Amino acid sequence: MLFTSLPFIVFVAALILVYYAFTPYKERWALLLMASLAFYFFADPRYLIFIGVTALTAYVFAIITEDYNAKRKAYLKANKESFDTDSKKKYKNTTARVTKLLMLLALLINLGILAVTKYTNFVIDTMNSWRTEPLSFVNIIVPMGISFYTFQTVSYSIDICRGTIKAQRNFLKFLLFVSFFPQLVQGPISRYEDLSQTLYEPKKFEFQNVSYGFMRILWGYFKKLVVADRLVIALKTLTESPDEYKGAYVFVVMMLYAAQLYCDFTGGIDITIGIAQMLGITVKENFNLPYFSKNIKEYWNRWHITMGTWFTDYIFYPLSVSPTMLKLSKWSRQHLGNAVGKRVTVYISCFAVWLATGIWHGAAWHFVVWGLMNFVVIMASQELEPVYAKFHGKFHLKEKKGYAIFEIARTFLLMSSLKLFDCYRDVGLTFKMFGSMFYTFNIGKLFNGSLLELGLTSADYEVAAIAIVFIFLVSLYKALIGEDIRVFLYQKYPLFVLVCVVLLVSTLVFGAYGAGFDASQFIYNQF
Amino acid sequence: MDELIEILKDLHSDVDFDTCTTLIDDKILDSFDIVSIVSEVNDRFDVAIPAKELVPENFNSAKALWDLISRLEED
Amino acid sequence: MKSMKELNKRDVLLPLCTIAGIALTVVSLWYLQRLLVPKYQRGVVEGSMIEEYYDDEKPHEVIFLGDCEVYENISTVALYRDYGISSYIRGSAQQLTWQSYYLLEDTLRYETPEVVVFNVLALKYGEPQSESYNRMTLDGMEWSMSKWNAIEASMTEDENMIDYIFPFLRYHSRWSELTAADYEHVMDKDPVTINGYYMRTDIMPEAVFPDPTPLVDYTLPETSMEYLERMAELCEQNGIELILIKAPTLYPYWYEQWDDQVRDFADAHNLTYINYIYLRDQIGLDMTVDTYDAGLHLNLTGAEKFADFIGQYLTDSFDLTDYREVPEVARLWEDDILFYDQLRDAQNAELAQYGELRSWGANAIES
Amino acid sequence: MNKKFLSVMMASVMALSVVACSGGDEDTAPVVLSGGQAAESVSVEGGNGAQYPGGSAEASSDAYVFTYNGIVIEMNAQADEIIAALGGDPSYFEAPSCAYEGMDKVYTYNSIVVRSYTRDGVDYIAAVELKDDTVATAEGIRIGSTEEEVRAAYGEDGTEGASGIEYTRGDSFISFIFEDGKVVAITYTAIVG
Repeated sequence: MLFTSLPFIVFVAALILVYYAFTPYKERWALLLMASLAFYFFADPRYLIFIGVTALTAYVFAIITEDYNAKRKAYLKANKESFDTDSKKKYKNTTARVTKLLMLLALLINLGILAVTKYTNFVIDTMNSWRTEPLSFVNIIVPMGISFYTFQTVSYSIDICRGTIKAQRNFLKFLLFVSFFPQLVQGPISRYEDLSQTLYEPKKFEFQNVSYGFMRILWGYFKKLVVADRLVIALKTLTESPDEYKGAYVFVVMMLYAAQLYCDFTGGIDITIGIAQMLGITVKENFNLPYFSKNIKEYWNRWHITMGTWFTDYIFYPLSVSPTMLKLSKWSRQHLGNAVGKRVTVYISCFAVWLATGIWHGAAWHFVVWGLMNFVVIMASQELEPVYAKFHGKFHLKEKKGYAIFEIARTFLLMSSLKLFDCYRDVGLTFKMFGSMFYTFNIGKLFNGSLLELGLTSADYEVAAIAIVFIFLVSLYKALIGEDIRVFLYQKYPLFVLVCVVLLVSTLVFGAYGAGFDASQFIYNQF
Repeated sequence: MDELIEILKDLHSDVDFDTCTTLIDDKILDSFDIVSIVSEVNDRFDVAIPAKELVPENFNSAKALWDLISRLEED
Repeated sequence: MKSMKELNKRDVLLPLCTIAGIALTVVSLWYLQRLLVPKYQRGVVEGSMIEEYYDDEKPHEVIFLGDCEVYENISTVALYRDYGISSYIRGSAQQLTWQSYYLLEDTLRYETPEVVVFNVLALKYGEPQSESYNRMTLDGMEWSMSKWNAIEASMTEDENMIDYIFPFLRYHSRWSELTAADYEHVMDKDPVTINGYYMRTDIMPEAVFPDPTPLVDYTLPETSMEYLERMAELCEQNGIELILIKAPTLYPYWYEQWDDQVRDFADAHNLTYINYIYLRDQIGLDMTVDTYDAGLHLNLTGAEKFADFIGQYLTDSFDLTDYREVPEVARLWEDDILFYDQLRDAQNAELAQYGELRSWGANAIES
Repeated sequence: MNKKFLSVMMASVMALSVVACSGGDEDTAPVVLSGGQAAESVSVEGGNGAQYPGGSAEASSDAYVFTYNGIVIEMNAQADEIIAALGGDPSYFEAPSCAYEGMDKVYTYNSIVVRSYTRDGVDYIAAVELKDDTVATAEGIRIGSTEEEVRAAYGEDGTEGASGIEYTRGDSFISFIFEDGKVVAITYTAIVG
């Protein structure tokens, strides 16, 4: 189900009404669970089996692990005297090993389901490229949001193994954590320790919370409907006939897609977090003004944050601090010199992270290459840092205000170029199109009215441009003042209401929806 | 402790690690730095910091990091 | 203490502003909806026809149902002027049989006529045809179960009920193509018909029509015949005489096989069916002067001749009131006659000046 | 073990990406934009109520086509080029539909009649009728052929009507009218979605 579909909007409105008007405070989580299961059921009843199995696996293994650990610990405590330091260590190690084994088993099952549903056809397709007799594709359903909820359960299982969280003993409550419906469409990937704080005992009705949430939802719809769904029309035209639209058009694609993806993705997250906030639940932020980043690393700390931290916490760190890697690091420093040796582990871990990130984004090679390109760019900028430092030592550009803007623009252009993989969806083609920007000179074409033949009228471009400027100004406010503009507006409540009305009405009028505009799917829908 | 500060200084010579308590929160140390620190600490103190300890609370200040190392040494 | 007071002030302010915000939203959306829906005032005026009925205060003893074969071919004013018949044409572009049925239901909510005349051409359509025609017929209907059912029966695959309930949702993207007429007619619209009759005074002689395409199957669709059946039942229940007619125009082609089926239906249900194609001479139609679009539809002279012919039949066959003798109704009709004559004179003046109509018809379609 | 695993993985990834790159060109045009999810087809017109669903210009490849004097006539294909190519001096008739929602045009040639319809200002082929036995369908059926010949050429899976049979393929259908077991009329008709 899409955020922009009418049934979804009605569903959420009805839920909020029932939630506050007819549901006792203590039972509100149960209503959320029912709503989430209903959401899934109406999308496709078979999805329930998948999400149920995944949740049950993580739930059961967590309890077994925790009970086992508690029992071992209690035994150790009770028989303190009979252990010396060595045997105590040994006993503890056995506990840790079994715990780890249990975790791996849980991960195997849940990541296995994800792998089979999402990647079987990808593997077959890849194999077919060298097989003489092509294998036929299998018809597997890909449950909505499987990547999101699988990652949530994986982090839960790992955290249980690490002992940093307490297991949820109520299966239904745990199921709610896994299936909480607003985040099944586009994320974010919540951690149990974060979400559980408000999920089971949400805040009571608070006017401010509900107002903030409501405005946030409107803001999300505004971005999505007025900008993203409008620009997607021109983007489709441009990317479906790459031979026709080369050179300067590729730059147009870059710019349009940067705006489209940003509005679509952050808009979706706004809707998710807004709904949660209206329900009194706090969901972690997923974006922090990514286009104001001054370098790639910073960009990835600000874009799709919950995914980035997930990969850092559960792949990058464990891999780089694993005994094997530490040994490797030591060895390479001894044999390859300090400068190279220090980098080896980081490089390998980072490579693994970006490979995984690429694959996570979609079962296709262009995503893998996209991920690895990110790896290359990050490593390159890491390596160039000393060069930069030298440069800045000489020229003192860094203190100049304009330099920050240059850095922001550079990062934005770099990241937008990488996004071309997602536009053209083919590795070879993407390189070809990117190259054409430099050898096909047709800038003049952009000004002879050909942009009006992409499916958008000049009025469409005007509306999108005004909306983008508006979105930029709101972002700028946050960047400069350091505070959400809602805080300011809420203090002047009549203004707050007025802004809501303007947002609602202008989204309804200027939104690209309904006959003439088929609502396009959210980008991260089947991730 | 001094040795630890030395490790940190190697990474960022321009930071006052004795007083700073927001190394992570202010994004002074990034994930690459943390991995470097872990591997240096492993070398010099023979202490393996497991992944589960790689949380902001343990890396926000040199003091916190030192406490972590001491705690792990005891185990 | 001061903060306490402020808190109280805010306690009042918040709900008050919220309610004001909701009210503001509703009012602006209501206004914008009126602004954004197409006005059908010039050129394509067919979308205005259905709603004009509700403004007419006169009683109507004869109701015509059907597509352009009724609303362009029968002069309601001629029927009144010559026979005192007060009639209304509930016609619309490509009105489908179920739409005619529900329009009849809708009409019965306001009055019960003596005679209902249904033009049979639309029987050939068994399925919804196009959204734009649907809109022109359905948007103008007042809300009732009949409208709901009419929409349900008419929607093409890509249409939604919600878009009919809130036409705003369907027309919002017109914001970039609004014309002066849209702003001018937000609140009230000019009449485009006289009791449902759409006048044209220009002349284009009837052409030679291409031969009809033979069909594999001449059976009229079940759906439309079913609604015809329901129409007959509804008329019977309400003591209304239902008359089936085929207008005297030759294109689109009306196959003999269809004619036979309608005749059989009329016989079986004891109804009158008159195919005026066979009566063109008796009507006195001269298709070199009585049509404005090469024979597809009649112009004013044709529509008056046809009205005269039908009027004679209606007067002879049924006991209809001569409303010329009913002062309060006659007074209202006088206004219509005035408008009718003015419209005719205006069109004729344009014809004299330019040789063609510029403010009506295809030339008046603004982009 | 980790290291070995990684290097194997790295090598295979590189190998595969080369495969993927070289195979890239055959994978024709990218179809969708947003994520792994197919975006619905987006039709563009703002629409003031006068919007037609579809009205696609391309005939599906397997649809029946008719060839007249070497000119291929496809249903739902743009009409102006075909009419120009057919040349000659057909007798012409046009009929606006109610409320000017389009214009139906009829071109009558010696042996065929071509009809077109209008969508958004563009004419498309609506139908072709075969008038005499000097022309035949691509499958060799002409006026005067027998019902058996039609069934032999087109199969048994047509839709039977009281006076003939219809075969649908792609976005058009062909219909044959029989009288006394002989074909008396042949028409190709576009299915306008």
